[in-house]
Amino acid sequence: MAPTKKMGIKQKYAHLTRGLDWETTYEKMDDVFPYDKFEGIKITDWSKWEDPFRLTMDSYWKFQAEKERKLYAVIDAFAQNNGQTNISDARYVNVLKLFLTGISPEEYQAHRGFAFTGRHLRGVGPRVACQQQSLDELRHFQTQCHTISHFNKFFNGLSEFRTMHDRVFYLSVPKSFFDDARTAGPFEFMIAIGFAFEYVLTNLLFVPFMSGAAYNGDMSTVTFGFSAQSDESRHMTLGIEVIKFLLEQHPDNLPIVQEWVDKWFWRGFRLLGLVSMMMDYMLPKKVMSWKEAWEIYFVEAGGSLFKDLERYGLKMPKYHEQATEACEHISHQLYGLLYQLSHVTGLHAWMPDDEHMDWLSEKYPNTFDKYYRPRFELWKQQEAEGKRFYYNGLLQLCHTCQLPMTFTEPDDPTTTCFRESEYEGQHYHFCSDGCKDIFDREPEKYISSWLPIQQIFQGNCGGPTIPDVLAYYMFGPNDGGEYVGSEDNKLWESWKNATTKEAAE
Amino acid sequence: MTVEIKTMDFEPKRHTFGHVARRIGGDKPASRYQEATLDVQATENFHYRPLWEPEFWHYDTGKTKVVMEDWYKPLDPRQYYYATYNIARANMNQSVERNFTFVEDKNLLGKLSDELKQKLIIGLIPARHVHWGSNMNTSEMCQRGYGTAFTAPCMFSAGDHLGMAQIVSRIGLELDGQTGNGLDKAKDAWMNDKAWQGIRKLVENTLVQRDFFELFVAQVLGINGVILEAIYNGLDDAWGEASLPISMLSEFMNDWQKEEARWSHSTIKIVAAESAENKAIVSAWASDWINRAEDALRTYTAAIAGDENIAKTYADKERVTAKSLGLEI
Amino acid sequence: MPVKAIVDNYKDFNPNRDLPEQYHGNLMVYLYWNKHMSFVAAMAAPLPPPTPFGALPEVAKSVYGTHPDFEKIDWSKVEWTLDGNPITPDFAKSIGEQGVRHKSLIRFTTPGLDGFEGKYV
Amino acid sequence: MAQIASITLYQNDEARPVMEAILQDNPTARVLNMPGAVKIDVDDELVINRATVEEKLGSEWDPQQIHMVLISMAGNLDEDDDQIKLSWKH
Repeated sequence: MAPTKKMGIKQKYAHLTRGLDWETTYEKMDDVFPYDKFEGIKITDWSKWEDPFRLTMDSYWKFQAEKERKLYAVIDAFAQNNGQTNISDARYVNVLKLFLTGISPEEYQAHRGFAFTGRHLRGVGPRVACQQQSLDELRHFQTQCHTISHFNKFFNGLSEFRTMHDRVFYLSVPKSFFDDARTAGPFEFMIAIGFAFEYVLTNLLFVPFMSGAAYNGDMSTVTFGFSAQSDESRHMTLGIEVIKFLLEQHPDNLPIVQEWVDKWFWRGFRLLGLVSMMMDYMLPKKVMSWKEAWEIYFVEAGGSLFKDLERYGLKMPKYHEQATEACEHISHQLYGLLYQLSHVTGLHAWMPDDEHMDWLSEKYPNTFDKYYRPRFELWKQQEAEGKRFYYNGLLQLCHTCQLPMTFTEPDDPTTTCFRESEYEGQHYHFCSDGCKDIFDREPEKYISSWLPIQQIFQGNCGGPTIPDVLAYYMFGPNDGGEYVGSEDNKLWESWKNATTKEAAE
Repeated sequence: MTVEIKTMDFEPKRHTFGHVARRIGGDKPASRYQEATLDVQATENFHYRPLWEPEFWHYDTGKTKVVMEDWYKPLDPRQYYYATYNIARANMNQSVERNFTFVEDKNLLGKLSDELKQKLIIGLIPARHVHWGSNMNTSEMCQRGYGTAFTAPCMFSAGDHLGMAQIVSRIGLELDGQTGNGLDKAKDAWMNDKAWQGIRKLVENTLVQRDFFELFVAQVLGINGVILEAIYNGLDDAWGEASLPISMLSEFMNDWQKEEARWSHSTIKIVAAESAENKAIVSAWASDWINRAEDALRTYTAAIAGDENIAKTYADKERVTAKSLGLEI
Repeated sequence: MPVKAIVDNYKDFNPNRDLPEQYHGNLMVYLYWNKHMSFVAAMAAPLPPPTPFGALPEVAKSVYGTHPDFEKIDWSKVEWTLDGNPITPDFAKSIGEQGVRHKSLIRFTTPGLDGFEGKYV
Repeated sequence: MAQIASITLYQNDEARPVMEAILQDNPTARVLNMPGAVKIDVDDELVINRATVEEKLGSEWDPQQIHMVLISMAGNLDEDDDQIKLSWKH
């Protein structure tokens, strides 16, 4: 037989994946796939699944190997050239601290979660995509760990990131988010991480943040970031395919999916609040404000997406208007939180200088001067008097998102938002309508939240005193607190002085 | 100018992360494998019980009967992390491509008799489903297992089995003139042909196995060690003049088998050596799954090669391997 | 709406980790100073039920004492709410006797003191 | 308001032919430059043609090579041997 014509990519991919699975007969299909029915999602025909990217394993290995060769070449060069001395300022390293302690362990959680859906969804198409995503997520954890490893050799606050992630109070925000997704059924996990997080929200995490890394001279981080983002593009197409597939399969799926979209949008929005303060306050050289990023990536891109999904009856996530309105506030509120709690974190904080404050006024003309500059001025004054402001106690957490109850009423930035529910005779407190709704929908699940402040009072965090708790968190003596005068600050000054002397000669 | 640069202090404060240092015996430079693997999975303070399996936390050592004081004892001798894994596979795949090009250029499969082509389609191509079942098992071990040292290589293995399922599928397409008809026929054989039913039953039995380490033993010593070994190495006579191109096109599988065994065998050895109880449990699993694999293989080799003794040969070989890992068989 | 889990008795596996009996006899009480937005959140304090209400200003001082307004507070003029309802507390009586329970939120307003430069800071 | 189909690419030499091809084949494209990245927006639909990229590149280009320069995208994806399409049209 003569060699036949090369097959097109769609056809080739179909042959190499579809049909690999089979209807089992020696064991019941429901025993082989025990988890994909209890959520109430109805799938009538898995073959209707449209494969988003059609990567066979050979192409996957080829492209990913090439990306990795490039990435590790940059990481090696960065270390050899002591690239850490070329960043804009050592304050920037706090961005990496927040990232490594708060985000990288969640990449790992996503890896295990997609292994779960990659095994337990009944259709072969989504399973293959999930498995590749599982591998990608492991990649992201590992490349982040390897990149930031070099910074760990010189700067504090990175060394115990893994233990910190399991124990530290503010890190229960990302941890509880991913624990929530991991413990949800396979379809909810796909909507939570595949759709809400990957499609709707991660651009906000990676693109402006990584551009920020580039702008601040951190070439190794920008390389892992953008390299990871190229995998994210595959993940995004998986996320959008999942939601379209579920909505097309059966009309009964719509209300279930809508509830998940509402829930995970709000949880994601709260989690990404940490990114907002990173962008507006922690990057010494700024690329764009959180508000601008939200406009581009949620209002504009998310708007297009949800307009597209309207044809299935899916609505914009509940409280999206509140989220957009809150963009005027959350970065300032959360940076204020970090500033006054930095002594009990693994991060440094500092007061923005005048130039930075003017940038904030310009980016947030409606709110910054009116509400937030005055409190920074008080703190600056206290700092000048030698009484740097710290919050000297434990505080109230939202039972759902686990952030301190710091957010304000949607129409009144001078009033803290308190919401409450009663369940089986007990009070539960929430920072927002969104978080209250999430609890009220599944109180049986959220009553077991490992809330860090509650756990301290119950005696489960190393002991009753603050030093006991900080030891349990494995914080070193120089990990947190005010940046000015810190070890990181002194090291940076010593490098800069050496460079300056060198230039002067 | 170069004089002053020496005054910059580049002496590292520490050489690796704290959790890695505690494992490698102090603060010293750690390998990328170590930093990518050791203590990576969360271990405590989980928030909610899984809605889909509330009797366990999502990371829970209770999902197997064997007990390890530390699930970071079974390390990967290949020291694979994502980058080294993918680069290794991309390299292996280059020879796959060369081999396919060679076989296509020389029309080595195209010129076979229709009878032999049909024989291969029925006798070999259904192996793609064995790999797919194995892919499901290794994904399951990754999701259900405990500790990154164990679970990360399981996911690599899942990628490998998918890759191998696709290589077998490509062989099928070479045989059916790139129409896909051969793949359909092969699937029909997998579902209905007597030759494959023992193997299919074995694979389906593993798909409902809940104990992640028993599943590991069943996969490694049963499916990989007996079934796949025999399919790729034990049927040369049956394939006749196709045996050379088939061994070329399944070179990846043979290379993979040797390489993967360095890790999977070492893992079984270490877990069994942990305690007398573990040894007894793992030995019993190994005996059981090798026996079941032998039974399953017998019908297959009898039908395809007209020789049911091939099954015993491969099962016995695996029993020797199991003993060499410290198991009592 | 109840949680959708694979088993009916999900709750048997997922215990409440925030019940009063887990606090060694203390109530976890939240204390919040209205209009002083520079404090990130209400403070949380473990207090035995017999704690006199009159001890709360001292408890509050541990966190809020760093604010320039704090020393100016006339505690006799402070307005209180407990779990959203206005109360007139008896400083001599215990918090337990006056309806404070586990995770009660006590808010206080200090008329005339609206934060640094009157800007709710 | 039009729905925006969008792609974000590396700001580097490997991505340049792809970017040029997009700008040529999507005359209404708008470009947003960021440090290290470039975002290209088109109303409703964005198309990348293999033939145009090959012309810019001067050699063969497999649409799957987009993975080497891709950072992000928005729109429903359709990919075959000759074209990548990001679209909100149905």
